[in-house]
Amino acid sequence: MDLGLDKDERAFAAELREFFTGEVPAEIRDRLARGEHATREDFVTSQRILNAHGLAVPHWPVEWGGKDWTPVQRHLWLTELTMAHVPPPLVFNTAMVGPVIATFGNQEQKERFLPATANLDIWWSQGFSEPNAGSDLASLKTTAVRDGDTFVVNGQKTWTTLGQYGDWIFCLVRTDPAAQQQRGISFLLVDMRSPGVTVRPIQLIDGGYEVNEVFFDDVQVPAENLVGELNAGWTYAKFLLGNERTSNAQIGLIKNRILRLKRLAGPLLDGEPLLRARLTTLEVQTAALEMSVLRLLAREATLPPGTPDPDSSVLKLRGSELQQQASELLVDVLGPAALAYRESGDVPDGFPPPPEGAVDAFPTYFNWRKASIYAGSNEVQRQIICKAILKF
Amino acid sequence: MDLGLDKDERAFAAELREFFTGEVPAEIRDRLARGEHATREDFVTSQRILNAHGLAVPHWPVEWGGKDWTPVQRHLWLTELTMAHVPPPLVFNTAMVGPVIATFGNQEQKERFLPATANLDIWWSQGFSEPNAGSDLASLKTTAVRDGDTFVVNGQKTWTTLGQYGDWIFCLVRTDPAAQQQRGISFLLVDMRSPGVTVRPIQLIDGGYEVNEVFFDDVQVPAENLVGELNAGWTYAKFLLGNERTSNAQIGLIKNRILRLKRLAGPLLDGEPLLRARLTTLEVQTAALEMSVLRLLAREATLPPGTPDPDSSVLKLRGSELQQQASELLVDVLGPAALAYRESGDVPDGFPPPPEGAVDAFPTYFNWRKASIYAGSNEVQRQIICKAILKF
Amino acid sequence: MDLDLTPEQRLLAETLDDLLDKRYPPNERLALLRSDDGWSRAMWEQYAALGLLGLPFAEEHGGAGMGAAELLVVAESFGKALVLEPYLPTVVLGGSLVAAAGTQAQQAQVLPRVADGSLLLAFAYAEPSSRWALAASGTRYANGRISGAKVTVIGGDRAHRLVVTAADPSGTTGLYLVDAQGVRRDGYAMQDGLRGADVVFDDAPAEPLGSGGDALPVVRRVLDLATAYLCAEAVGAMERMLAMTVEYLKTRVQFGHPIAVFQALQHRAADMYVSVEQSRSMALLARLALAPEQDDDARHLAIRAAKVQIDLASRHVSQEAIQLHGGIGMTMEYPVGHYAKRVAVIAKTFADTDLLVTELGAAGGLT
Amino acid sequence: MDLDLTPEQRLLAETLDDLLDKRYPPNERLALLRSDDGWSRAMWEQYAALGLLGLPFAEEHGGAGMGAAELLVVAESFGKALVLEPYLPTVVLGGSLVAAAGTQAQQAQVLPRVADGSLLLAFAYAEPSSRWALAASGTRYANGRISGAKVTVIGGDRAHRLVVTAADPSGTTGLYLVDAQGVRRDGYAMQDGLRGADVVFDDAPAEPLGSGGDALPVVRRVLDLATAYLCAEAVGAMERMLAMTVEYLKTRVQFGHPIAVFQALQHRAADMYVSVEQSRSMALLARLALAPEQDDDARHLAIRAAKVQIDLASRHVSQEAIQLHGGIGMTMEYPVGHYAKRVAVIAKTFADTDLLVTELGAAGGLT
Repeated sequence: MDLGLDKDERAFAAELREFFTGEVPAEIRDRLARGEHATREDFVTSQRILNAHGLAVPHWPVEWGGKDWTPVQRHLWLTELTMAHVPPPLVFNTAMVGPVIATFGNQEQKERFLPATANLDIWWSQGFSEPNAGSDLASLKTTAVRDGDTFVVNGQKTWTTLGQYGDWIFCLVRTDPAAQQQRGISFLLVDMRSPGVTVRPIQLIDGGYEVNEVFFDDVQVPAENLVGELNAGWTYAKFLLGNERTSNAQIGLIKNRILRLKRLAGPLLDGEPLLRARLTTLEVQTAALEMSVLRLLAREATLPPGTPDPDSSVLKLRGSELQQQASELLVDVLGPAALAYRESGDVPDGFPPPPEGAVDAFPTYFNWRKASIYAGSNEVQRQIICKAILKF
Repeated sequence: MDLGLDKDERAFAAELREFFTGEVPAEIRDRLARGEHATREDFVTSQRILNAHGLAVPHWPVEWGGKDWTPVQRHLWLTELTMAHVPPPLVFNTAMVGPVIATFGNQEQKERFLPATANLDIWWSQGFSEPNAGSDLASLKTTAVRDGDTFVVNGQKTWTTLGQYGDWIFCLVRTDPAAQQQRGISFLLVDMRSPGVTVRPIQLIDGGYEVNEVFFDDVQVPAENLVGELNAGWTYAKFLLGNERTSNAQIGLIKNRILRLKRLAGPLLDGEPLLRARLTTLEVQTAALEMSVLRLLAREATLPPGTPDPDSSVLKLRGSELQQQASELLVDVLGPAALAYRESGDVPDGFPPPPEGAVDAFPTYFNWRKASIYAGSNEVQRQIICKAILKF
Repeated sequence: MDLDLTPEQRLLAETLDDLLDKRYPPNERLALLRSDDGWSRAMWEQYAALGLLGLPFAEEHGGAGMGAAELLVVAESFGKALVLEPYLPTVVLGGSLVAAAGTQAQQAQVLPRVADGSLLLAFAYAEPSSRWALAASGTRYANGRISGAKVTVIGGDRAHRLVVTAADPSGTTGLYLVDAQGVRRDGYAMQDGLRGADVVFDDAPAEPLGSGGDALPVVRRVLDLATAYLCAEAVGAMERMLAMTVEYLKTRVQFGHPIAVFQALQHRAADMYVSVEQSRSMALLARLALAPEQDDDARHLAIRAAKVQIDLASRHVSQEAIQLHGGIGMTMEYPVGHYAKRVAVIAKTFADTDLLVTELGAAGGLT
Repeated sequence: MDLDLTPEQRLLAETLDDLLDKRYPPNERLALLRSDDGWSRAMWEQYAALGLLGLPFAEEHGGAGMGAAELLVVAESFGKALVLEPYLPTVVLGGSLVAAAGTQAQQAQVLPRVADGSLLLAFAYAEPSSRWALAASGTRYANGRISGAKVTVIGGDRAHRLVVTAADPSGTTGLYLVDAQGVRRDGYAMQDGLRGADVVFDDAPAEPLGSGGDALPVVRRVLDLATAYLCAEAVGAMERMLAMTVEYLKTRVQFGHPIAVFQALQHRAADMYVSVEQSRSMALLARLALAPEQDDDARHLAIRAAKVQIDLASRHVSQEAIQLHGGIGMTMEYPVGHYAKRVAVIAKTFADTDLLVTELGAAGGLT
């Protein structure tokens, strides 16, 4: 259903689709289409191809490689890219630290970091959450104490996604311990190869290693790595988190999953009316979500950057629920074939090969329980919506 | 599924079933089976027949007409009675005011009221809720001021079920305005024919008149109508509300509805797998609820009367949800035939008669939205459960 | 693509909302509901004066020559006020069928009188055991006469002319115009208070609508339009239920606080908001699907998908609206229950959710 | 009727719970999970010493001669501790099949060695595209040999002997005993960490179990028992997930308070409690249905109904347990996710919810 797009937008999407499928190696895209995770190399290869064609950071300022696109065009870029199974440009680089540096960094920081960030020459990690600062991010405890030209950083971050690959990490650190909560927090860039930085991967219940703990033990950070003003980091974090109003819906991902579900279920659906009804209902709800994305994009132009919008919370909430439903349906489609845990679909000679989806169905189901927890848990999103509608 | 009953209990149930179907007029029971409401006369006729056979108030003290039954027997009595479509003995009489008078009333009150209450010679109404005291019952404002040998009652009660038929009303009234909340409330019996009592029926969205507002305007109540001690009414109310731990599940009602759903749906179910799956799931959940009732009954003997139990809240919560689901399914089964609002199934000559259920499907659906609101809303029940499991 | 209303459509919505805010307060609506007609002839004249009754018809037939989008604007405003007048049967169903299938002469005869408010129409298609099927079987046409029975005819109690489906001797379902004088009617309120009738045809004089032949494609097309209309109406109704609930949470005091402070209730209000917003999006999809350039099959699927979303959401929103109101929400005197009744009826009009989901699934879904 | 455990059963439960509290803390379990066998030989010896491995078998075969109820006591305790040892495949499936279908000689040969812990069994019935069907088709028996492939054989990686379904030349599904030495196995962990295998039979020597003939009735009966076992195990797992969640809510501080003060979370914990309690009730129904005097069909329906309730509830409880824990709940180091994995696997073992609901519905439901 592309009823929400006009002719030009459809043509724009088609052009991108052609580019993505033509330029990004099929080997990478096929792997993602089969439900496998992108490797570090996949991310790097793909982002560099995109960057070479000016398609890695379209939402950045034009002088730093951005495009002067409409919100809908940016949305189509992400959706088509996802639906073509292209590993997305690393979100920590392109959607998080990049825009912060471009907006609040000084000229030296921009020149030093932005091109390398766009090209994934630097792999950024995010250092926000801490063991005791999850939904309550403002209670974070990692400190950075000024000592001459350096900050000395101590503390622990957690849930650092793909931190095992990280070159640099952007952190929220407490620089004024006397100040209340959100005040006294700064936004600091830390080279992960600095002495005193330790990364410990955390195994998740899907069996994979996607997130990490990052420990800081008297880490020396040059003062020039402070972004913007001292103790103003909360503002930048809010800007960063409020910047992407619609991508949290992950509409391309959900649509991909639905297409794959239909393909894998095939004729099974004719004999399973309950399964088919759930799948159909998911499709309907996905169409609603997609149209909600377009509605929010349509008024995006009228909102100042960084303004929160309750409908952005709606997208996160529904997006995560629908992703989770899709992951449950894949388990339902595979049935008993999903029960064996396998690293790959390879089996010893003479053994029956597992059907497509058998490898990733359950791990995806378990892994995507995260969707309602991360990026502002769904409980936090409901709270944001309440605040807007109850005007408390 | 009567797997939870032993041989004696099954025989006991069968005996009651035989009595109910043999002694209570088929005309009344058939009307209820067709989804119609019992009239005042139906209630009276049926309760007097039961009372004549010692079956109206089995849970009362033996000296006032009760039976020395086990909790399971009492449960079977109510379930069989309901499943035989016998109008239940009026709950305000038999489950509410009767036990309070029997337990806390003085000898004169017992002699004056209990036999008449058991025989439905007095139709009791309940005067607890007020417009501003719903879930927060302790904030009630109706006052009773002592003036010599009488109390003068002023205020308003609401949601008084079947109050339009009431002879007497038992009220919670504030007798000490200085006392905090629950203290200062007394339990008073008021003749509804007293000057100053006005009953105003409230039409509900099902079109019927089931509840009422009751206004008290300088109503003179003899002081002898005070039950128990002055300002101790909250205790009696808690006793009354905590007395019936399992009847709130209304298991007989739900089972009746399921049987009727199956009968009315008939071969339709073969072509409607989604409908059949919902019905089957409801049956499963009803079996779970019924077994939960039996489990609570099994330990009922060990609990002092009036002790709250979180599982009693579970029964209320699930019971109301399943009743509501059953009412939705009936609408689904009837489909377009449910759309016309009709007082009865009679149509002018030559017009197609509506199928059974057409008259009551939607009204029942609307009416039973009440089930999650009344008798302690489901939100209050969740709060009770929380308190028990979180031990806050 | 511009997803917004045009300035003219927005003006229409505002005009209507203003009018209805003034003329359709809940107590007056309740009085209408209990009146003999069940709706207001005076309002009907107002709608005629505003050009609403001819909105989608050609100007040569006294219409305003507007598109489906404007009808949906009306629907949403009518949904907010829970309007009782027979706009759906007369304009959206009857009028559209005549406009789509009628001969020029029939259009010229019927549509101007619909537009000026003097003619009420209804569409009689459901039969006693047809459930949701569109094809006529028990109602038969031969030699200028119809016999049989139709049920649940929305607006059938007061309609002057009925558009009727009937099987001709070859078994083909055709459309016929029947004067209400020639039939017997059993009128009633529906579950939401709107009016309907069962109709018995006993050799009733009937005039084929248009040039004959299989009428099911045009019936499907008009029902798609009417379904989109119901979706928009339901969105208006849900918006009001949410607004009333939020207002109630903020004003109702229990345990010494407005109950809006209770987080469990807050989160449920948030979930209601989510349902309303998703429904608004699908109503938009239905509007876009009605653009003339869309093909019939894609339109059909999109509109029925919209109805699935909206039926699920409106059940959620209406049940929660009543629950969060408590007892007061169950009374006839308070408006929220009336909205709940309306959306419950909408969910069972033209098709139910099971049928929509099953047919969508059988068609391969939306992609 | 006495719905409680007997004093002996209660003692068994307490003994086991005590043992497992001591010997099965989450960190040791995690180490076992990552070990080569995936479970503990030492614990297996303990179970043998306690008589658990011969619990349901006749005393003449080294068993304790107890009933299904005692097996379910074991199941619930095992569910609480998420026990990894192959009790289900060896005792509940393999042992019960031999006890139900084997000749006296076969029972005498197999059961004492199961009871003393020296023999591990597994039941191989699923075939690559059989989904949930019980009848064998791709695995064929003739002249003392079996060829074909079985998949997802619980405990199949370490079992010494396999009980295998295979189609004989007439197409009838029979049961056969196969020595694991004669087959090829691809062992793996399942999604919950318990072990399984795919098994290829290439003219593997096989001995008919019992006197032959259609084995499906006995398979169904044993799978009913095993399904009830899984229900009880899931109830134990749910109880723990609820307890962990409640504990976490009371200790996790955010925004300056233990998060248990947030009413939205309180109500969701309450709903978890409801799900656990309803499941406990249905596990009881399954236990009662296993009483010898019940007829097979009523038992089959009751147990499958129990599984429907328990699968729905365990999905709810496990998802909420993770959600209310937040990120920590998704880590391997924290136990709650392991419980979630176990109940997710249980929900896809022997049948899925859709199949159970569909078959129950087709059978006319529970009444």
